[in-house]
Amino acid sequence: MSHDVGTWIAAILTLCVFSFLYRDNPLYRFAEHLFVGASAGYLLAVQYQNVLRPNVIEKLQRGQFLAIIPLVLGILILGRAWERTSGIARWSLAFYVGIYSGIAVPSYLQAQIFAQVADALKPFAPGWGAVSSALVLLGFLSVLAYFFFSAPHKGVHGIAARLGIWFLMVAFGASFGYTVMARVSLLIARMQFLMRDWIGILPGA
Amino acid sequence: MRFGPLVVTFLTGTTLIAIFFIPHHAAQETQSVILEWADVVYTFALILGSIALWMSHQKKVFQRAEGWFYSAVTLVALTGVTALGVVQGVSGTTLVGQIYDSVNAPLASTMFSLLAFFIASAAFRAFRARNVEATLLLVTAIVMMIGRVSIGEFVWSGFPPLTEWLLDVPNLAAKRAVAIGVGLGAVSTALKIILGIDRSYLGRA
Amino acid sequence: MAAEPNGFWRRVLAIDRRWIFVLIGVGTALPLLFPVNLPVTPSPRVQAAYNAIEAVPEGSLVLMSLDYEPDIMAELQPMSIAVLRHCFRRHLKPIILTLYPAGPRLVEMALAIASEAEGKRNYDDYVFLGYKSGNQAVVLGLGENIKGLFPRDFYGAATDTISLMKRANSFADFPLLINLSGSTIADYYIRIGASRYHRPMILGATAVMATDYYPYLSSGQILGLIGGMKGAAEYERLMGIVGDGRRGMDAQSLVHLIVVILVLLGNAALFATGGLKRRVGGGA
Amino acid sequence: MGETLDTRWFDPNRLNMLVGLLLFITFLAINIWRARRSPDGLYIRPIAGLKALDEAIGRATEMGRPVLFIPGIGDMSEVGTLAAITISSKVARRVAELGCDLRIPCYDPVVTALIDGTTREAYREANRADAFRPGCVYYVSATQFAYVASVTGTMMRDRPATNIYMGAFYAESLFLAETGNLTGAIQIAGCDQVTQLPFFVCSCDYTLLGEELYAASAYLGREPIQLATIAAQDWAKALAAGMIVLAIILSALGHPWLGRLLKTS
Repeated sequence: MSHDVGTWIAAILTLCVFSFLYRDNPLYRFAEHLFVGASAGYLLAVQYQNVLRPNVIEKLQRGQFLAIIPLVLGILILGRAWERTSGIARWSLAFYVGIYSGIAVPSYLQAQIFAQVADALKPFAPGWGAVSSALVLLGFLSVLAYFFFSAPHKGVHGIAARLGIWFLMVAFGASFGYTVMARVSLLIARMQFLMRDWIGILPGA
Repeated sequence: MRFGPLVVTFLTGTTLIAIFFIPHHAAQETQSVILEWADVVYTFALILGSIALWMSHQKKVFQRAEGWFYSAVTLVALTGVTALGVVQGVSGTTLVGQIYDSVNAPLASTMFSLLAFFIASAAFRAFRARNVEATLLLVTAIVMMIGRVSIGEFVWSGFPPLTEWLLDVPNLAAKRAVAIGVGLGAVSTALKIILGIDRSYLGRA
Repeated sequence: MAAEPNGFWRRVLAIDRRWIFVLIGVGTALPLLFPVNLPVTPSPRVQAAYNAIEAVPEGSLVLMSLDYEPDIMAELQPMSIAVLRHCFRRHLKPIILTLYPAGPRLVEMALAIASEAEGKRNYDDYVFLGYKSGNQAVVLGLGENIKGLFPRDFYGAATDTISLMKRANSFADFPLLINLSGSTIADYYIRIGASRYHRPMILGATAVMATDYYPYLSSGQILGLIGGMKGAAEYERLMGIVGDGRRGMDAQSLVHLIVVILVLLGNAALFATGGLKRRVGGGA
Repeated sequence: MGETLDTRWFDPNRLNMLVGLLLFITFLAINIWRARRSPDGLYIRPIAGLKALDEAIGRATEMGRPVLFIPGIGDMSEVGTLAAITISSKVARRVAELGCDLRIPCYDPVVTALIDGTTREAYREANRADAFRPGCVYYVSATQFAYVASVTGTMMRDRPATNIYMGAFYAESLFLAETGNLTGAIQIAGCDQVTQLPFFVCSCDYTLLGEELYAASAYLGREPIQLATIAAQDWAKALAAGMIVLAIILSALGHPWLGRLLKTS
């Protein structure tokens, strides 16, 4: 058995969460509420230390008064706390939404559209690889057909869309099967923590 | 009243799109300043949200509502961690760091590991060969699950290459088509907001 | 059975999911307690990562960025330990950093295990710079001035007084970058370290992420790729050591087998009870 | 090691993307013009999950149990979140009309503030401003699994009749959807993360796949201009598919120039 207080707390909380598998119960509820409070608090503290202090407080102390702009925008957001002032928060939200929409346009264009199209243009591999390349192209076009909204799924388009669904299902199966591995690894690690670090019946570190 | 915020969104949005195409250092510096401001706005939104969280739990405690004890747990954790983190900092050696290690971290990783159980029950329930689509999903998932662990190699040496093929061919085809569709959808959604076609985020559908 | 046709199979179909949970729990715990050590065959991608470290001249600096937090340490921590041990065995000098605030504790744990196993000492054989916030900005900074970015190491020593750091100024001074990452930070190292500064790089990622990085392998931007706990197990196998990666592999195999058997059983039950004949709409 | 400052006002390597963007804006303009000219002229195929959305809200009303809307754990940099906000306001409007209880737990604090505003507005538009319950849109925690813990707790204790997942989802997708499935709720999901779609497909009654999520946000509005954007996307898709096929044929014939045009930096 471990002699470390931190390990004991961690182990007990681990068991509290596992108890949810049986059913919802006071132990899980306790862990849940503790987690919400501790994580929300941690985030607040991290944002204070990493954003508010260096980017606003210290800048204002150094006389960099440009930092007043984000401060005002931030304070406007707090208007949402009361019904009467909630309208003023719109200004900062509009600013924020504008920024991220503006970033989204070129970044999706680059990473999702151009990069993928460019990748799709690779010439067919020789030999048997060509069959695979052709299948990739066929799958790509048929899935695209499924996502073509301007025409009903009838005739050739209907057949292509159906084939597209099949490709999607194979992709989903692959993702699912692949993810099992990652999730089981996480469970193994929790078991190792309980049986080795806490109880101490497993060897090695 | 809504015209102003729409202009703000339009201006910030178009500015950030433009910056993407302008490698000039002044443009890049402007972008980092704007992003820093956005971070401050986010922090204030976090403060707003955390105050609301605090108020709702405080109300439950004062009214002795059902489950008020749990709300008290959230309140104590939230207040304690925030105060400690703001005063002492949040790095590994501080008290908040230790709380993170023995409370937040094990709770997060145990919650995460519960997915191993859920993925099994979801597979059992949903993987039924009722039609072509479901059969494709289930067969691919089984091949992936068997093929990527030692036991798969043990049964048939062709399993690992088969899983690679599934990932490289049908999976790639479907993912690529979805990515392009999502990319275009994302670009047009963001453009709709910047151009003021979609104003629902300002509270008008 | 005759009195109640399909009674068994109906019960299988209606099984309480908690029995499945029990199976998974036992299936994970038993192999940990009673390992049979199923063989692990290294994949070409992991072998390539191993070879990349083998190819670095003895005594060279390598830059290691270990970017993950406790929630996914299961997949990446065994990898960090194995790769660190490999570097130590080859007498390379890792300069280590992390871009996650909760990362340093994990790095310290990995270093403690690896340095003890290979008999290495802080400052003589490695330097731990600690955590720096700023993600992409930090990776950009590593190409310019590392000591400016990290004026002090994790333990508070001024970096310009550490002898190993004398040679470490920017990406250019490292014949190999190692990034073990659970997030898009991997992209920054590939885009900036591997592509812009043309540094040889190996990547470790979670199993789910790994497939997304295959293209970089074929384009040569990364030399090797270690994916998830399985990848760590393969690496341990190459090193001839037993760590948490290999210890987990029996459980991994057994749980996968259990899930597959459950799915087959569910379908057999559906078939036996005639459920397959009912036409039910597709999942999508 | 001072790198010289970049003083160029345009990155020529990104010319192709600028052209692509302008082309797409042109597609948008043409289709908006088409939609204005004859509002019924644009055909957009129905999306199965959307009809179900209405029925699911209706069922919650009949059962007298709440509707739970989960806008994902994306922040504003993810477009799935923008779609989630639009859809949430339509759902809120419908909920207000039918008079059932709505709960929207949020992950991102900015998203919380935005959805709070749109939900109030939706109730006002349905002439049910009095029925809006402050606090029904609430911030939980911007920590992935703390958010999950709280939302699953809500599912187990308040037993919502309908769970709607719309937005950007990651590992939590399966956790939420399985818990919802356990409580017997009707579940409708929409998400633009390909890797998470299989879990929603397995555990939900209806799933909007990928960009169907964005299409849904346009479709729910039923405004011709919104639908026009879907048509514009289709044009762009057709163009992309055509170019890929053409480029592959050309490069097989020894002319790889089309592929080079699309390279970006």
